[in-house]
Amino acid sequence: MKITYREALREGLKESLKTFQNSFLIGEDVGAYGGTYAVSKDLLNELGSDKIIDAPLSENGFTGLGIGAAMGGMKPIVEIMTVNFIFLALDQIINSAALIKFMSGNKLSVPVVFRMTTGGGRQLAAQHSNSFEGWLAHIPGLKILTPSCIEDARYMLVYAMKENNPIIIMEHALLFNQSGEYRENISDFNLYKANIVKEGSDLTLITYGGMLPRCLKACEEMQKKGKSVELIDLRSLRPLDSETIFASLKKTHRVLIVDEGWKSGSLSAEISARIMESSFYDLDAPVMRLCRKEIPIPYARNLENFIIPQCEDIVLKLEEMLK
Amino acid sequence: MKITYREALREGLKESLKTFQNSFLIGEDVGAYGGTYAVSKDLLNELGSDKIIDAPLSENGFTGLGIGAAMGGMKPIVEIMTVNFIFLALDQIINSAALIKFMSGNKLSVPVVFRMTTGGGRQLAAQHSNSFEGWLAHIPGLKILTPSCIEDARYMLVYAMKENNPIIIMEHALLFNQSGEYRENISDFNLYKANIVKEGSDLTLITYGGMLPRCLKACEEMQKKGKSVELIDLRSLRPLDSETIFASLKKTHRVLIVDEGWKSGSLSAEISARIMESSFYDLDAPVMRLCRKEIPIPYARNLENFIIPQCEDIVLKLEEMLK
Amino acid sequence: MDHETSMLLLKNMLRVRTMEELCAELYTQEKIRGFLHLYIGEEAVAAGVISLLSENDNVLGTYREHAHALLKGVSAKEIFAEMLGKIDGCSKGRGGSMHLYSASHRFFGGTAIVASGIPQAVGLAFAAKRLNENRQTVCFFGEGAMAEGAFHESMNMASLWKIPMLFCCENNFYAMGTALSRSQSQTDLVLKAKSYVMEADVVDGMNVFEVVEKTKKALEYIKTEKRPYFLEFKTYRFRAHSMFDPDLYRDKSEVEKWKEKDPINFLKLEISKTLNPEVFYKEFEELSNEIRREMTEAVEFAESSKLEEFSDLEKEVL
Amino acid sequence: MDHETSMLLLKNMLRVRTMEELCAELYTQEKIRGFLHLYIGEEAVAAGVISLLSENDNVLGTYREHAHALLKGVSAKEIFAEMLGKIDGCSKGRGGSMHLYSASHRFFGGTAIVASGIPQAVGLAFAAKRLNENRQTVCFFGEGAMAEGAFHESMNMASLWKIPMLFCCENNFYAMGTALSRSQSQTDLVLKAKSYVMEADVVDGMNVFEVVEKTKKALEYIKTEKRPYFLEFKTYRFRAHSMFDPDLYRDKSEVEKWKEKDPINFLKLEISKTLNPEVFYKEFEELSNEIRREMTEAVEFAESSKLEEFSDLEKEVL
Ligand SMILES: Cc1ncc(C[n+]2csc(CCOP(=O)(O)OP(=O)(O)O)c2C)c(N)n1
Ligand SMILES: Cc1ncc(C[n+]2csc(CCOP(=O)(O)OP(=O)(O)O)c2C)c(N)n1
Ligand SMILES: [Mg+2]
Ligand SMILES: [Mg+2]
Repeated sequence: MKITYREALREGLKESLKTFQNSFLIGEDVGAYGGTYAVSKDLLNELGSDKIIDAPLSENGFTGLGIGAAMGGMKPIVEIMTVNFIFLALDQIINSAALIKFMSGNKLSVPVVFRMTTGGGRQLAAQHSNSFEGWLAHIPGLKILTPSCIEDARYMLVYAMKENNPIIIMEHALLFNQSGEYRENISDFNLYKANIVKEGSDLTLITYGGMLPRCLKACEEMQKKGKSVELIDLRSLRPLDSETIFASLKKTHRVLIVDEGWKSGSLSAEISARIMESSFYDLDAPVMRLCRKEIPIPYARNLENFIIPQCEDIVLKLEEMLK
Repeated sequence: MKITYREALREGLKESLKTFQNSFLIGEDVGAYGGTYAVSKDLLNELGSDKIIDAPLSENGFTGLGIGAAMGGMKPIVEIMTVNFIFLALDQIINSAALIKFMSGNKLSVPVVFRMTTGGGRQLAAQHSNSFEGWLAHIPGLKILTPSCIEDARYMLVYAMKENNPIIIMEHALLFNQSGEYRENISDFNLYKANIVKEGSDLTLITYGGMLPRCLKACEEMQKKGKSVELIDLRSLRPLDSETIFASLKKTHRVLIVDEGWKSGSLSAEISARIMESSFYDLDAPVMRLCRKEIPIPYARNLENFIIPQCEDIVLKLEEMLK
Repeated sequence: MDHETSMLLLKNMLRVRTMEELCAELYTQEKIRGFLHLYIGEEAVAAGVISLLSENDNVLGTYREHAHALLKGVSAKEIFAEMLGKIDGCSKGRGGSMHLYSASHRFFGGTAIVASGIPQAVGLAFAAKRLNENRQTVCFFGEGAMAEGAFHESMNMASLWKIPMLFCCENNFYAMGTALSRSQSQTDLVLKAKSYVMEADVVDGMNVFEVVEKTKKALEYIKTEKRPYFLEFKTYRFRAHSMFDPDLYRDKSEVEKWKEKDPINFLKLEISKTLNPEVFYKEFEELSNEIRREMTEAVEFAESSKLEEFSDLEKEVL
Repeated sequence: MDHETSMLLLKNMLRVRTMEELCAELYTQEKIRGFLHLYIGEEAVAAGVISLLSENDNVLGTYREHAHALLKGVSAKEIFAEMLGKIDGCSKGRGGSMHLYSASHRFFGGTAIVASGIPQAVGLAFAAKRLNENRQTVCFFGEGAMAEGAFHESMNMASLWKIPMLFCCENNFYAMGTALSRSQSQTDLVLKAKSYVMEADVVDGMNVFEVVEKTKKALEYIKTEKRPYFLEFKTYRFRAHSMFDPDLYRDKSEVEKWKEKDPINFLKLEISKTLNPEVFYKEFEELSNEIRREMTEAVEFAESSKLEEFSDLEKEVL
């Protein structure tokens, strides 16, 4: 079945709200407005106001409410409209949601899912183009998922709902209009396993989220030039599936990581450091990183494109590494 | 002159408030209470309530006030009592302070200094033992300083006050009672240069902030065992002085990074990744990291000590790397 | 109000309306991109309030701030260039529609995080007070912003520390698709403000005379009492929240009812009552032509302005 | 109030006082470490409020929550073991003084980020409402917390969505060293609460009878009207903010004046008026002995409890 990423998210959301009796969606403009990115369009009518709750502009407040409701036996889906507003809710997420299970001596749990749009590339300027999914993967007690294909958009939330601890799902703004297939019946869905999108033998290209389509395109370009690049979509940024990475580079001996986050302290650094620690002797050349330049995102398209890695930048880097 | 880290911070704070006419200190309990860690003790009396402002429990609010006052021509020092509460103010810091200069087309600037206590090791449990200084070094538009010696405690703030952009100074809770010397007259003070605390030839040990004293002790232990470890105190986490690191490892060919932050996505990852990219062929062995285990900090001392790297852990790791 | 003043207000409101309509066009032509929030319907608020301010005063707005920037003195040229992402924009094309800045006009943004400008405005006013500068500080925000913690903390600090400034709530009854009554337990916003022990008043934001009158009173109070003041302007946006908004959450009839109160039509009617209709018609024609010229030239300027090169980006981060 | 109920309140207040005094001793002996915040002086509030709750009800406290945990049913053994960092602690020794938790007693912390428990309490009450559970939700916080954005957002949501719950502000007039009047423009906290269109009342928190009476009224309102309610308890902490606090910001004479209103002495006096002093003296002696036994045993238990091993740490993060 061919649908858009947006539709797939909506299907997954609808299924989650219908299947899990005590679930509800809370967030700004998820109801009457239909969701800023139209993911929850019509759901207020279809499912009713017990399931779809329009919140006031109170990110800290309704995030805390979600955490409390989760401790109280419900299964909330909290939508932070975009990752850019997460700072207003971050105390609740980091100092409560992520800690309470451990800190309570394993007696409480906080089964909440946070959903939010992330990423740059739409000329929304510095305050609305953040890419913090990799950065947030620093926090123990959280899981971070980045659906980048239609199937993940369709199922990640549904499977996340079955877990008993806080999970953040980051939906990339650039992907909403992508379309593709997904399987209707899946038995082997694993939230935390990286996906080898394309097999290859010369170099391992690692990415996640919004950068996936341009990485795939870059691999195809390289194929035309006779270079075989293996492409890994991480899918889960925490936990991070190092095993798949290590196995791939045992084959290719070269790694490039493409990360939309600002370079210093991005997830790409962690991946490189892990390879250093575990697979140093498998490397034929140093692991390289292609990331957002360390500059806030400007509005002007030419400037934004300069800062965020584009397909051509990836190709250039791959050529450099494979020449 | 031998004084404690706390006294040195207090001297620096006092000098900053006296020297910079439009400066003031704002934060919770900096005045009547004397500062949670007694850094601003008696300053309300000495300097008056125009200089020392007790704020309500409103981290977002008074941080925003500081940013506005900075744009309005003042030189605010905003004290967030401890790094644990920074999430409540992080929107202001990341989405405003760090961006406004760039986003305004370089026409405005935000000359504000944020001070805060950081770190674990005092049995304050998960919500009060965070170490986010390395993590925050991800954000362009911010500078992050971690005074770990008496001289830096004494002067970093004073020099930071001369800068025209937002700077965060992270004072480590474990260091307050350390004492030592500082030079009265300095001409070569550089906020952003890493410091070689101890020269050595067998391995480069890189650290910052609260981990410094135990790293120094570990080096001394190693010396007794005939191993010569070079110890680098980063001092500034953003910008990061990669040059000093690269130069050192050209000599030693081995690197261990000790970082109080949780391992995944810590600053240690960035350092390892940079070495990978720039000095791969200088390495005789993979760069290793010793960090906080990826667990929230528990209250019980035995558990806390298990999670945060101790001197013995460092020695063990060094022995392993140098055997 | 004398004729000249009324005509000036009318002119400024028309400048805003014309500019905003051009923005919509440019957006359709894909020359403006990203988010675009129009002020059409709300012009009397910015025009009335800012007519009482001088160059010296501080103004802070939201992402719906084109009007405020223009009326504070930023040229239409710089604004259009900004929205087209060009180097001659007031933020060098880096900010776009939501981030107009002008240090020289003391216009401090243009912020796209709801309510985040409010504490900063408190800080600007605090600095003005402490530096003994003779300037007012005026902060605009929507009624939706009042649910944010930042609003609460700011109101408390401003009142507690007697920080002279004007809080201007542009209550257009919706925060994106969420009606005020669906998001706040206390919909009488003046009562909300008064709970911080702050003077407050409500204003018909479609009537520019009332806007001017009540703002004048507020600014005088702020100057003499050296304390903050809160004004709620009841107004309405005639367009959708942003160019992305399908506007499904309110009745067309509600929009139409508000359009009957169009602040520009209202003012035109009021002025026309005071003089010979033909004279007014002529004056109005001239005004419109002048404005059209100003705005067309501005757009031309913007279109011919260059894109920023990459060389300054990195070095202007810090 | 009947004699039995009064004696039970007295007992519970004394249990808290005794526990807290022992904590101070253990802190001096360096057996309790980290931050330690004592409730001495404020006992009537927790004792009065929680006396009206059942096992089923939800309670959330702050870092000054030993009393609330104990009175909600968590055993002194588990509490002391927690404070000594032992495996038999109610949070396995991982939380310490500031993070007492007990799922089985529906005691949800023990949170050390000021005001962060408030929205969570709204969520617990929301869940109880939506799941049609017959339980009350009570949230305790200090007056200092009311300056936080989280308070504002929570009050609005609770009132807007008619979430049945009790907000209990323990107004001890100081947030660390900052007096209420130095941190909030509106010091009448009941007015503050009412600005969210919420029922609210003020209570003499040193008089346990009044605490019980007004809380009862509030809980009945919550049950019948299915709406939230706010109570301000005026009280005072006799000790410093925490064991680190040099307590330089308030006059000794102020502290002494409040000590004259000691809630335990007040209650003893009231009870003693109603019966033969010797009978009371005897009853009181027995009570004190019983409590001393309970607490001594608890400390012994805690001291002999083991430290947690490392094996479960990593696997219990998620
Ligand atoms: C903190 C934050 N949350 C959410 C948003 C998304 N958002 C942008 S405008 C808006 C509505 C604001 O409404 P209001 O304050 O009434 O201003 P108006 O748009 O009506 O002028 C929302 C929810 C945002 N920009 N910032
Ligand atoms: C968000 C946050 N800011 C600051 C602190 C430090 N702090 C701990 S308790 C406290 C005072 C709180 O006062 P109040 O709410 O009145 O409660 P009380 O201690 O008087 O019971 C402060 C400032 C904190 N724990 N959390
Ligand atoms: Mg609005
Ligand atoms: Mg208090």
